[in-house]
Amino acid sequence: MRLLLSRGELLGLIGPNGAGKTTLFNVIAGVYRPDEGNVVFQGRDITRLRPHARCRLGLARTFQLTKPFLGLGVLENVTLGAYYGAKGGRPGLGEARDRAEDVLRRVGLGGKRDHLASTLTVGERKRLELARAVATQPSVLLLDEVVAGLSSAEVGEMMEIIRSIWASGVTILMVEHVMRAVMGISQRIVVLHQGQVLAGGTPATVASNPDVVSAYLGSASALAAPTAGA
Amino acid sequence: MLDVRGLDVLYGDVQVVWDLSFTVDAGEIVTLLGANGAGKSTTLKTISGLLRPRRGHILFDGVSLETVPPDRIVGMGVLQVPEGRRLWPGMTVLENLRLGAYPKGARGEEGASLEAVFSLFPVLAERRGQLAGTLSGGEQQMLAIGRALMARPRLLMLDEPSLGLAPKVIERIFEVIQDVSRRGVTVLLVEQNAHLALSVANRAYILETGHLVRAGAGSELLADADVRRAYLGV
Amino acid sequence: MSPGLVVEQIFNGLVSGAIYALMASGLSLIWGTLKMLNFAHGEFYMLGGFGVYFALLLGGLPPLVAVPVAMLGAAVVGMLLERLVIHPLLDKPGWDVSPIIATLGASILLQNLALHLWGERFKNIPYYIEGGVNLFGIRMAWQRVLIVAVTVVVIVVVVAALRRSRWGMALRATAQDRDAAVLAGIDVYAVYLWTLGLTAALAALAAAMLAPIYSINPWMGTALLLKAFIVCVLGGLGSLEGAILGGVLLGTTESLTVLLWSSEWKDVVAFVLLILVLWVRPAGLMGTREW
Amino acid sequence: MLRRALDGGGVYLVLAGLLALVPLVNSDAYFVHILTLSLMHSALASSWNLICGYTGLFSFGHQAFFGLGAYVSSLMAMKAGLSPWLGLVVGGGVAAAAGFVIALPCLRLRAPPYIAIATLGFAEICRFTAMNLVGLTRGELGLWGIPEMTPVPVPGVGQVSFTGQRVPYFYLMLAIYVAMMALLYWLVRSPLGLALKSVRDSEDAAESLGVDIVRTKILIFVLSSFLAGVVGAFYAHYVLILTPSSVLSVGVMIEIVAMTLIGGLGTFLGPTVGAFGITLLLEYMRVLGDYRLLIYGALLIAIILFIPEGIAKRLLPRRVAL
Repeated sequence: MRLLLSRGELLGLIGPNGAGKTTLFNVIAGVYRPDEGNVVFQGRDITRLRPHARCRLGLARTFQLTKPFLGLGVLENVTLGAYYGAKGGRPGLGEARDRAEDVLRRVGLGGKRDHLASTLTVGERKRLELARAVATQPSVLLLDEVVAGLSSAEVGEMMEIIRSIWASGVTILMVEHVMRAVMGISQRIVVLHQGQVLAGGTPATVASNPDVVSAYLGSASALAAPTAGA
Repeated sequence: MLDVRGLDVLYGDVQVVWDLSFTVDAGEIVTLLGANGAGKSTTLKTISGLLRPRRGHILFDGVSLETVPPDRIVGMGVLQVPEGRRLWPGMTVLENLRLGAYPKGARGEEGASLEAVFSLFPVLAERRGQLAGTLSGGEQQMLAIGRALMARPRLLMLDEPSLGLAPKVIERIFEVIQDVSRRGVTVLLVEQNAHLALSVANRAYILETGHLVRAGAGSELLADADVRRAYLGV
Repeated sequence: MSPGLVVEQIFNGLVSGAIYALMASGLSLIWGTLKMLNFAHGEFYMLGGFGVYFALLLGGLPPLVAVPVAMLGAAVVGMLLERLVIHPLLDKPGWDVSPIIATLGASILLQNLALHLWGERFKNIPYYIEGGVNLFGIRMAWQRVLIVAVTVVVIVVVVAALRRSRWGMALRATAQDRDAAVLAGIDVYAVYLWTLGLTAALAALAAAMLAPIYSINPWMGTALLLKAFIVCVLGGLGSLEGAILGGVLLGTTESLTVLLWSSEWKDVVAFVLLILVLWVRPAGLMGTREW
Repeated sequence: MLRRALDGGGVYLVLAGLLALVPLVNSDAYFVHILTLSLMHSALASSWNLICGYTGLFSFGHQAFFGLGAYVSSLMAMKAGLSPWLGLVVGGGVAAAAGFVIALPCLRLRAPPYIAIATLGFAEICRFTAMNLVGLTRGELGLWGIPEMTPVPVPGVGQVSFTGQRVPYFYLMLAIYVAMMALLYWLVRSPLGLALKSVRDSEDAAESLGVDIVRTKILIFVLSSFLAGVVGAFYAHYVLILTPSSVLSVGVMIEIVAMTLIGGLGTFLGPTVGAFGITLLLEYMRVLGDYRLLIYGALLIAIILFIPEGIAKRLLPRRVAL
């Protein structure tokens, strides 16, 4: 499989359950090593780099099930990212904290900076997760189901935040189940099915692609079609 | 038979089901549809007692299930075939099936149930001594269904039975589901493959990010724009 | 060094290996089902020793009755431990660590309770069978032969019960996939309870068999518990076959160390082995959960 | 003003100052001895709290580093004539090196029970080695004849001798304790402190945000071991006799765990609260003294069942407790 993410893009990666999205995501983020093939980032082969090194190169990620540092304050959570994950050299602690406060305001958590992360609601945790990743000043941001479990209103807010991060020049790859969100925001969509790229293109072309429709809805023809793998 | 009212469920600390109500009558095949992440599996887990609702009621034959221990819920005849089969990979096919008859009410009829399951899935009889972990995906799904049938279910809940299977196998699984239904078992089916599910279901409910958005008879939903929206967001 | 001496030492290694296997299989069963380390397991062993002592000498029971009585007593304590100390911690955050601390507390408590109740004087019981056999110039005490024989029989019975009985299958099912077990109508909390009872009885049996050779005292479980941990890690935590294999392996390694080097350093060799295995192959020799 | 001083760690200085005054009020040798022991336990438990409470690595072999510090410093003083003052540092240094060695296999282990077994195994190796090297350590007979701390000039007081004295040892222990707590205070508030807590709360997330968890874990094993080694060296030159079971046995670890847990794992003052509480309780209630291990056992169960967060978090305001 080959997936190319260009600078400045906002790419949505979708596919039915078991399509291999999460596996692909983890390979890019450095959690798994691929059996074959390479991950190339800005012309550099990073296949063998550990996650922290990828982060320092400018490749940040969020987790589907949020993993906040529960024993730390909200500001501390984000400061950690701003301090340790910063692309290029390590900033001073003061500078990192300023950057963290700035990012917290951008995701609408400014008022919660002194709260313990364990006291946050789900929606707030999702935004904290995002803020931590953004604070590392990534050139590429990997978002793993960032709106899963949010109410409709929260989904809308989150989409606005992501749009503004993208507008500030960050390339974004998002894996997403909530179609309304991913279709509404992505520039380009790639559909995975059974470990392979099934289709790609703008949200509108993908949604009207008959292969995609049958992969999602299933159909009488899909029953007869000789699909790969079982 | 099954009456779910105003269910709110949190998974970890993520709310995935919001104010969900639906019913399943005796003898029906009812399906819950929706893209992944819509809250279907969570709903099944809550009915089985693996998760507890934050709010709302689950009534089975008028008995409230929210505080009944999960093994007793199974004893009442509410069986779930979980997503991803969840077999015991280090046990043989026969052992998996025999343990299916673990509920007290089903123990006495273990022999008869076994025969019934083997007649439904002859391949399982052939592979009875093989470890479950070494079966193909389709055989594993058959074993998972067979295991649930060993418990003499009254309500059979299937979570994504078609997941990752070849079309031929899927076809076979859905024939079995209809067969089981004809033998008097009520079926609650969770599926991503909407065409398939709607083709066998009497009624369907459509979930979108944990909310109920549509309910109706199977066939009429197939052509519905809401269904497409729930899955594809357009 | 005569070949007879080597064989004799290997046989002695098998004797301690059998005891290690009994202890370690209990720890492994608990790890398999509950995913916890039981630091009070050595105290089941200690209670088994005192149980058989009292049943034998004070109760005047014959060994054939005294040993099962001791096992039963330990099983009751094990089940009480599960209900009172472990059960309240289940399904709560911190399960990685909380049962370690709780069972460690129970271990100290039981050990010192025994000390206060029964004193620190070492107690001895007579061999169940006196004498020995001389095979091709190799001396083997009947008591040691008995240990190996009983252990082999008991382990075969336990493995058969786990394989064939409904209860045993429920236990394996719980270990392999707890949620699936629940969905099949298995009361996993009952499984946990019986697992503690069974493993306590196995530990008590180990003590009852070994008591005529070593003496009985409140601390007798501590050193053996650590050995049993080594055995579990060698064999792979959660693997019953691994526990048996690991037990024999450790027992013979220790004997050979005694033979080739010195008895003082056999424990050091054992713990070095532990760390090397953890370093090179953390899953152990048979690090699967299939048993 | 006051609030600011409290936030800035002033409260700890005030507490330390009050402790420093205690021997002036009551210089009873036994009483001072108990205070010294309490401080020593506080320091030891705090060093374990760094690795377990702050970094989340469930080390169960801390006694190894305590014992190593004690034996190394004693033997260096006895066999090589090394000054006990240097022994404090050398003992700590050897313990730190041992911490580095045991950190390596632990890096691959993520499950706390595995880390517990690995570290416990290492501690047992140390114990058996000390028992077996009879020519060097006299084994369980006990290493005696350990030199006391040598006299040291103190400005304003003159030459201070430690021979047969309790009070100077108390002040030395207090100085070690204060220095160590100052280091910890600074550490847990520094970026490294953030990194430690992030490893504790989620290794995956920490790694994804640029924290090198391998380096962090090794560093904290080394530092925590060093501190335990220093405390061990002090202990050796204070009680003047060592046996493997008094400094290298699981019993030492159990005391550390009980004290830290009752005070509050991962809280700054928790280990101190627990150490003083338990030490004073057991020494002053003689009746209880006979049952001390029984009490440890019951305490561990009671804490884990009823107050898993420890008492420091309940009794002290959050800012002080953390």
